[in-house]
Amino acid sequence: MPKRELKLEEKTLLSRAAREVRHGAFVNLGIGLPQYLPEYLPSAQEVTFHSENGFTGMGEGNPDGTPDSDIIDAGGRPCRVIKGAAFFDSLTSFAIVRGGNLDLAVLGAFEVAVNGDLANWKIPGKFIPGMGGGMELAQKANHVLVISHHIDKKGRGKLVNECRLPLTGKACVDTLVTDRAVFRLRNGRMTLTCVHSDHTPESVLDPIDADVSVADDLELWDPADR
Amino acid sequence: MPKRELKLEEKTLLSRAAREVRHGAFVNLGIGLPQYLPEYLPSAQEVTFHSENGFTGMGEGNPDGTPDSDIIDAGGRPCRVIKGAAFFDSLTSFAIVRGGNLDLAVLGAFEVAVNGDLANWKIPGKFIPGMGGGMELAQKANHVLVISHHIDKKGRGKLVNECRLPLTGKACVDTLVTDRAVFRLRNGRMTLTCVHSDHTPESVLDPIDADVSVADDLELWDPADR
Amino acid sequence: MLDRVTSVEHAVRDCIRHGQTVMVGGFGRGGVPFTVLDAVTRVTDVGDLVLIKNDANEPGIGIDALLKAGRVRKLIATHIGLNPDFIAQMNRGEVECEIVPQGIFAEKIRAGGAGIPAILTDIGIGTEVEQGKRKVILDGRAYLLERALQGDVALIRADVADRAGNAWWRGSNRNMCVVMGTACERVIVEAREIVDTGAIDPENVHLPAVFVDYVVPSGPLPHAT
Amino acid sequence: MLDRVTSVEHAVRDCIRHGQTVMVGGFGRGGVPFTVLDAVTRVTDVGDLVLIKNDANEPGIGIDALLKAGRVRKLIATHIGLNPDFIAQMNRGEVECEIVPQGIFAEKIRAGGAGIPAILTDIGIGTEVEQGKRKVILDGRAYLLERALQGDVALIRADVADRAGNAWWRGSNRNMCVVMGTACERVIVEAREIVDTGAIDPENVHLPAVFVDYVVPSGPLPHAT
Repeated sequence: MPKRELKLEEKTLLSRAAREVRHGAFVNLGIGLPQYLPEYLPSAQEVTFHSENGFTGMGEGNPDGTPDSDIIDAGGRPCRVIKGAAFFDSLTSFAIVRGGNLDLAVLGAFEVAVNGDLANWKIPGKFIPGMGGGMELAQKANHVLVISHHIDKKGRGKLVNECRLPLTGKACVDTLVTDRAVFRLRNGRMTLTCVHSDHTPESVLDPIDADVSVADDLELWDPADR
Repeated sequence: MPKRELKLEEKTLLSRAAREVRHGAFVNLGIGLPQYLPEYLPSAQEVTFHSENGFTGMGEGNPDGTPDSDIIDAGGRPCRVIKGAAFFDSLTSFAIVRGGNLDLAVLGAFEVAVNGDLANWKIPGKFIPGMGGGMELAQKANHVLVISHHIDKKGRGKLVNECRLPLTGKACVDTLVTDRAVFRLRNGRMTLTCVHSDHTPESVLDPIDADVSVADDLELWDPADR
Repeated sequence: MLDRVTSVEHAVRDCIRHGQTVMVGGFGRGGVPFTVLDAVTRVTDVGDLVLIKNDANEPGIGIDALLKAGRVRKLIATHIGLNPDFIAQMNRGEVECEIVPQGIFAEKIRAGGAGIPAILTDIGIGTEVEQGKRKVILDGRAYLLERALQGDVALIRADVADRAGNAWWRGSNRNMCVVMGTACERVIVEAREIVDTGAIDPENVHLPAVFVDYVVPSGPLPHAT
Repeated sequence: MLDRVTSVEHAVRDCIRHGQTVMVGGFGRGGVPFTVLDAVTRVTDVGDLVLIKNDANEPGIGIDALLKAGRVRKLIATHIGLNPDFIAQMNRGEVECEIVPQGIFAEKIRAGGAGIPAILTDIGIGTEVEQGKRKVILDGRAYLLERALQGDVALIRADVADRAGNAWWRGSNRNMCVVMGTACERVIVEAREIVDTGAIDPENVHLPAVFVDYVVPSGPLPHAT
């Protein structure tokens, strides 16, 4: 897995995202920030990671430092597997996803719309890598958790009224965790359900251009609770 | 594999049918007479048998006589596997058949019609076992060889103008070998192409109620050539 | 990974309910979950079941007890020739039976497990199999639209399972077991041998633990009747 | 069983023709038939190829040489992000590229191998993936009809193959290799290790010999560029 020094807000959103992962879950981690999630999970929690190129039971990089080029993650980086892992082919890998056996996909996003639409695979004219397994993960994981900076480098909020970029999936995002807040799809609309304790509903909602309702049971979460 | 004493005419038709099997072929043998075919093949010939319940490389019953109940043929009888065998599940087994990788299916028949239709799975009101894998084998093996007594116990020919029984497959029989002759589907019609040397075109065609043409290049075959 | 080993009684009581659709592995005797079926018969009284199984077993073994007890509403199978008692029940109109070509039977279950709502096929075209089925024209040819099959519970017998649920089959026992394990909400694997998690080489796992809910030990196999 | 081991040059000369559709295994570097691809580049001059491959490799390895030499008319893939040279070629209009969601890519190939002309799926519904695709309504919901993919030749890299063609993959190398091996008229398996026929336990064979035409030895893998 990739190793770079994370920014404080990234650590915050990963800490909060980790609370969304259930004991015993089978989880797929998208490329990028989601790949840092495992180290934020309580060690007592049993979570099994699915790698869409063909296995369940992905673990951290080789402990003795020798990369095993026969065991790579979906981003092409050598990793290792835990006891109880199973290797399979791409068919079984996506049968797991489409068949309803993947409990959670943790994905990045370019845009999340208030109706749960997700755009994360293509920026026409600029970035055309192909969706890989992203559409299946977005459409078919039992829960889709998007983790993202609240505001992008140009100061725009990731949560929007309508995606302008090509969609990965329609109405597929269940939960969006940013460095400032948590939004959940309730009655088909993204709803602010939790604000991190160093923020307020105003500091969460003011910088984003999206019509989000605020939950009656709005929670406060303290990043120090990690 | 089952062992009973074969009748002379059964030995004859098996000897002739064996000549239809190509070197290197992957072959499925239906239940009944087809299962006796292997002992009629020249020992130098490489033929690999497919068992639709899940393997390629079926061999004769256990040589030391101990049945291995974990290795059974599609009829439920213990058998063994040769070196190079592969076990798989029912999906792969029929992917081999439908995908065009089974060179030959050797099947029994209730009726074969002159257009190549085959009926071999159901006699309404009397015999309703289910078609098992029979339809896939009949429709999708690259070559379908039916072996059958020329005349049934009631004196009726197996080759008919039109099947009265429910079909297993339409226009699927390439070759019919009986104890008297060989018929091949040519231009969509079953054509008498070979007569066994103890028979004549008349003794082949007179007892059957089917409009069969006789090939210009009609061959004679001597059962002693086995 | 979670430890999924439990008693057959607990697994059966926790998973099986009246009126459910239950997939049962096996082809002939290979892969038939005799121990779990015995528990379903013995420790539950669920009925009105739809069973999906390659064949009807032979009289006296496998699903025959459930069939004889009238606890099965419908059997979907490919071949029932080895159970004349069931054929007689069917002919008396006591139980419904739907016969599907074997490879398509497997594919319908795979589709159910792989999240594919339907496939097209020409198997059965021109035979009574096409009766009542929707056709789709592709390049001028008609194909049958075969719908996916899914189940509430899958009951399958493996030869080796680890405690997490990864399973491996010997010889020709795999047949419909693996694909049924992918196509049901709950999956009970009975195994001749239960080993520590990780003891099966990950490359050789036939059914990954992600599909499995419970692992239970197999009892002795029934003798031929 | 027949001995299917030969030289890579012979296998490639015997199987690959101008204008063919060629499936190439691999995901990233795992399972990519580097030795066979090198031989296609070096000992043949076939062009106008349609390649079906999960990704476009990285510049300098795998299919990149064939792409750069203009011998590929079209690539069907799921992800091309690691080969900016190919993206540039595509943007210059020199080569066609069709992008398919990864699981559906695998399913289309499986359908081709399993004699299934098409499947229905909701993957891509509501996205640009649905453009130009036929829809079929089932229970009031629209699904995309995805056609099978077949190839003339499959080129795949296994870790172990026996002389008859039975093959086994280590770790995450299996990816698209096995399914591609089922979906093509001719199949060349290159293997790190070639063993005597029967040396792989029959239960652990990933791709049975019935699908395979030639087995050739893998050379050393390319270094990262």
